[in-house]
Amino acid sequence: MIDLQVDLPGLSMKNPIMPASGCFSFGREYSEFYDLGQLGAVIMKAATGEQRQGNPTPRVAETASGMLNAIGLQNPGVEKIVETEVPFLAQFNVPIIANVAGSTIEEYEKVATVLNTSTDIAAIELNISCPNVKEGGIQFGTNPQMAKEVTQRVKAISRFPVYVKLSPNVTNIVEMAESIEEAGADGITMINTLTGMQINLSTQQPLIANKTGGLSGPAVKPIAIRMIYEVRQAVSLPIIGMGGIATAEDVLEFLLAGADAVAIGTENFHNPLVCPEIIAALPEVLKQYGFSSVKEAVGKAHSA
Amino acid sequence: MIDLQVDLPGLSMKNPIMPASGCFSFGREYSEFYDLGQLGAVIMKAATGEQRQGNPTPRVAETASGMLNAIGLQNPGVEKIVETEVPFLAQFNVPIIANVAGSTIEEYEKVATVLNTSTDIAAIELNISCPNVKEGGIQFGTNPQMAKEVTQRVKAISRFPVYVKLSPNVTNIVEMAESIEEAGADGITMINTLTGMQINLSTQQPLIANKTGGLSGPAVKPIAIRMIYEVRQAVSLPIIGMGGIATAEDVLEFLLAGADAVAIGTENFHNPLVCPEIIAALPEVLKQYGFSSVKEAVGKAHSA
Amino acid sequence: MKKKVRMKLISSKKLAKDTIELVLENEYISEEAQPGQFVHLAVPNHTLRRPISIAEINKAAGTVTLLFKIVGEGTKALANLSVGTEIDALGPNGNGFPLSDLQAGDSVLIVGGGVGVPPLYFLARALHDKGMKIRAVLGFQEKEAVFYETAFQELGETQIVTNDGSYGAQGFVTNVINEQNPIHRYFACGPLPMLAAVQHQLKNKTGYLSFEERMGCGIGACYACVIPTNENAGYKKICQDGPVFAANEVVL
Amino acid sequence: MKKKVRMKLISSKKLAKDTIELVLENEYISEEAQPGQFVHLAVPNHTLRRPISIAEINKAAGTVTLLFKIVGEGTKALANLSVGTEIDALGPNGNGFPLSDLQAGDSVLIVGGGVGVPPLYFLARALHDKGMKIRAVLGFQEKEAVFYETAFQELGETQIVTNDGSYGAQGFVTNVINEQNPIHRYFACGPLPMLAAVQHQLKNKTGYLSFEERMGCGIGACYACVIPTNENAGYKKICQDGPVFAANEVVL
Ligand SMILES: Cc1cc2nc3c(=O)[nH]c(=O)nc-3n(C[C@H](O)[C@H](O)[C@H](O)COP(=O)(O)OP(=O)(O)OC[C@H]3O[C@@H](n4cnc5c(N)ncnc54)[C@H](O)[C@@H]3O)c2cc1C
Ligand SMILES: Cc1cc2nc3c(=O)[nH]c(=O)nc-3n(C[C@H](O)[C@H](O)[C@H](O)COP(=O)(O)OP(=O)(O)OC[C@H]3O[C@@H](n4cnc5c(N)ncnc54)[C@H](O)[C@@H]3O)c2cc1C
Ligand SMILES: Cc1cc2nc3c(=O)[nH]c(=O)nc-3n(C[C@H](O)[C@H](O)[C@H](O)COP(=O)(O)O)c2cc1C
Ligand SMILES: Cc1cc2nc3c(=O)[nH]c(=O)nc-3n(C[C@H](O)[C@H](O)[C@H](O)COP(=O)(O)O)c2cc1C
Ligand code: FES
Ligand code: FES
Repeated sequence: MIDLQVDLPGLSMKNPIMPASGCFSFGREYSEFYDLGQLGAVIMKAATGEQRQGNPTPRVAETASGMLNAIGLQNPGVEKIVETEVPFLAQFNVPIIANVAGSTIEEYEKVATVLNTSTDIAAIELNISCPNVKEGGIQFGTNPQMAKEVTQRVKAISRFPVYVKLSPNVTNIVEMAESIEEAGADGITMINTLTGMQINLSTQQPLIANKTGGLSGPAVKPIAIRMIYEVRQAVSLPIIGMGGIATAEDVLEFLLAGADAVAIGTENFHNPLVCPEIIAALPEVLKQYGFSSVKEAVGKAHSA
Repeated sequence: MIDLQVDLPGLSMKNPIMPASGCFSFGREYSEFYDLGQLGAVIMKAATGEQRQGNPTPRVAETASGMLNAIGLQNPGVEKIVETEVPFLAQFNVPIIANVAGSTIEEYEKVATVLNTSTDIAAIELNISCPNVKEGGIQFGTNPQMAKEVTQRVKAISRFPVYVKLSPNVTNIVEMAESIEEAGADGITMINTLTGMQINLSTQQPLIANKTGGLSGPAVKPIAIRMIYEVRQAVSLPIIGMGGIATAEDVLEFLLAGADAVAIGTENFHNPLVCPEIIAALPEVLKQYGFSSVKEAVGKAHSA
Repeated sequence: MKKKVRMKLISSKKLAKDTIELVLENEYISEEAQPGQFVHLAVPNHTLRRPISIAEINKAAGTVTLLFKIVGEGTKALANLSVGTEIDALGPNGNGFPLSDLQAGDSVLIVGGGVGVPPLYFLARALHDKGMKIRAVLGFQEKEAVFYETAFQELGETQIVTNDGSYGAQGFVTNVINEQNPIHRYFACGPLPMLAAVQHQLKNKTGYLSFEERMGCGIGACYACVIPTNENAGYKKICQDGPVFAANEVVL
Repeated sequence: MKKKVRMKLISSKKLAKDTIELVLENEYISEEAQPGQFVHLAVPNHTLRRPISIAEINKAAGTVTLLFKIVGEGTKALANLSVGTEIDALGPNGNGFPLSDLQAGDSVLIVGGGVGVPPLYFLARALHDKGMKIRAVLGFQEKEAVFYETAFQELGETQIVTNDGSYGAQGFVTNVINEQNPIHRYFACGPLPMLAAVQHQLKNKTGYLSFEERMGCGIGACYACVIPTNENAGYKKICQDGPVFAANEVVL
């Protein structure tokens, strides 16, 4: 028997597999493909203080082994999410992680405050890859001071463990992780998307209406693995790893690099059954490489 | 007739296509596949002050639509390069760009000084993605101050136009480009590789002996396009673009984003004939999208 | 439960310039499909699936017909598949054209442009089976691009328009639509400018438009494929709430 | 000029556990190939080519035989190609085994391990044609992995060793090499630990070893595939200066 159980702050998970934020909406669509109760956890789409319409279309483009997206945080607002989406997900009895976004620290605080009213949430994930409108649009997630402050402020009011989602668009990912740790975060999720662009040869303009979009999918996996490896060496917070996972072998690679659990994003679009398929395949893959549990594999690449 | 001519500081090129540094050695091997005289220019493999052995193996790994490399600047040293490699390349009558690397500013200066003795070099490309041993190994290319200083110091002594090669592993590529411009650089080449890692599931250790390696190939193209687009908006230096180019359509995408010319790296390994094939295909592709010259297409994505 | 299925390629043929018709075998999709729905096809070595409308079904044979134009790498790869290959598909996806409130004898106008025509053929067959009076106006760029003319003629009055006048009437579909004709309902699918023109021209009629947008998931989970509506909800999802919307609901 | 060629797949068969033999048609490579050289094969949708040694040639038929083990995605894709497919290849690459100074009647020891065996077969055929006395020691993991035994037997004395003793002698090739035997020259190809052991055991003999390393270009341009030598030059390139090196030249 291979032990898939993973216990992280607020998250008691029967396996380390969860869908990544924004790639799973609030679960309704995937619940028509499989029983969501099989998942280790779920991460919901970003919630903001009020309803947001998001960006104009086109919002996605295909790239070599990846895709660009600029959805723009379209969501019905945190209150509606707590009211109608969380209860839907709660029936599956898996830990629910709420992804929290905002344009100001105050908006993050508002979202966290409203989430506090829910009895069905297990943890929150701070999406700090958002532009801070009060600081000229610099992303919270690319400035260690700003990241620290938003983490501290949310941590101070949230009754749930706080995971902070790191942006890979930085010179020094370790510095970001250390700021987050100092701010009192309970865990790290990484990586969010890399900023990219595609130009439409016919229109001669950026294809995505927002001009830039976030790159995800297998193309970014080597960057995710490198960053997780570096962060694992520097901080002691648990890490939920993501970025290009498509197979159970990929999951093992993330565990070895230092992830305690993983999230799967883009691959859901290609294969809506990827999460349950990986959950089914993982025990055999762990066994093949000599592990009897997920825990055993975590961080193994550091022990040479 | 489609006009492919491109004129940049020190470089009068009959077309915008050149092989990227490190992917073409000093041209001998590719000269057995085609007449190098067809190329717009050539960029030589990095030259350092003394001979370097480079890293242990494995030095490369394959990734989704890309590869990782950590060659480690193996080269015979700048003197030997000037003595035996530059004369070999000179016979093809295309502008030669020398890629300059070092561990200290003094080493960059030494390489530039020795290159000054060559009569066959057209320009130099400063590879600032090297760790600065005097500054605790921080890469010159990830710190605007260090990048500026090394550029100024080399610019002060080189008798050739100086192109600086930007590292994409930074939070703010525009800030880097601006520092380089202030330092008096004649042009920018971008992007170098993104730092990545792959873990070998069998050994459970990083596959590349150096642990991390540089990611290149089609996987990184969206990041290269985004960065070139951003830099083009901020600085007025000419840009030689690279990162994932494999087809003449890709070349057009780089031109539209703001590159004046392009370099091709990884694809040479897949197809040693890629440079002449793209040179042959480019006129038709330009025509198809309504351009009668390379110059017309440059930066077109900015003029909406 | 929704399904991810494998569709076996039974035949592949070129119907017009760069225009390929595939017949695929899959009982489930053939059984479930409604006119206006699409399948979301995986293309080997591509991250994103390609949405293609269902152009026809044959329930007896358990087959589904798709018709598409080669416009990029994905459609090129689909065009090059050899018979016998299995294609990984999601579907049938989307809502389809609303038909239930139409009566036998009702007059229906069908307006198609280019590769917007295929889903309208499936629709026209269904309308015809229900005894409706069909008039089809089909626009193409040029003579070489025309397909399904006789197929539509068997179902009703059919008029072809080409932009360059190389076949049928010259111009745009809107040139030949007569808004004075009695129409109980119109259905249109084609390029956005055509849909906007039709929506404007027939603003006093009840009609439904089918839209395209770049998709991620194709099932409503990623919010890639939205379209602005004049309802409170704002954006709706083409893959899930559409691809068919009431003409007076969407903002073009 | 060097060439990028297309090799047409004539036959594909499984010779042993996970071990595939391909026969490919290409006159140029068949004509030019020397024992020890390799072809660098493009695999659709993979960035890097795969280096595979030439196991045999048939100049009359213009064919080249390759033998490889399925170890990952690339070799799996090569194993699944259907007859008639054209594979994009560079080659013949590398230096090959030096033979010119050997005389008819010389005793040659051939030591192969696993998928190191194929290039030695091409070599053994060439040595046999020149009238040399061949002794081959071939190591495999287990009985199911053994291939080319009878082919080698036709060329000289052949001894099979398996790690688990399921066939032939049990253990490693070094267990059965007798360094007292008269050997004018030895040639070895196989996993690095085997080559190191052979190099050590036969340090008083003249020998050549053929190496593997992860490659980029495969033609000497990228410096991916180096091996440390005890010469001034330091690292040499396996793809260009090798894959065959004098046993006393390399540092293992
Ligand atoms: C609901 C729906 C039904 C469709 N039905 C048909 C049909 O029956 N026949 C037909 O010929 N075409 C149809 N299309 C358009 C078809 O999906 C695109 O032509 C196809 O995806 C292009 O793929 P490609 O790889 O060849 O082009 P590329 O341009 O290389 O594709 C790159 C990316 O953009 C997407 N894309 C490009 N153009 C479109 C487009 N017009 N709509 C949506 N995504 C696009 C691709 O799916 C892919 O993700 C439909 C689109 C939608 C949304
Ligand atoms: C000169 C030379 C000759 C060779 N001849 C043969 C032969 O005749 N028969 C045979 O079975 N194998 C041979 N090999 C090994 C063969 O190249 C690898 O087994 C093959 O590249 C693995 O590819 P993959 O995609 O299946 O494995 P993966 O592990 O998925 O490959 C990932 C990457 O690593 C590289 N790689 C993995 N293992 C090796 C290796 N051992 N050597 C070099 N690159 C590797 C691949 O080329 C690819 O770039 C030779 C290698 C070299 C260098
Ligand atoms: C369409 C799309 C929407 C996304 N939306 C969000 C989001 O709302 N909040 C967030 O934190 N991350 C979002 N992400 C990022 C993913 O959660 C994930 O970090 C990233 O895509 C890398 O994983 P992958 O390669 O498996 O997709 C989104 C990604 C995609 C592709
Ligand atoms: C094997 C290899 C070696 C490289 N060596 C160098 C080098 O010596 N100096 C340098 O500036 N860039 C070097 N690069 C980076 C390339 O010049 C180029 O910037 C990068 O690979 C992106 O382009 P590509 O995707 O076309 O390969 C190297 C890249 C590869 C793949
Ligand atoms: S494509 Fe994902 S919501 Fe429509
Ligand atoms: S593989 Fe490039 S030098 Fe050998």
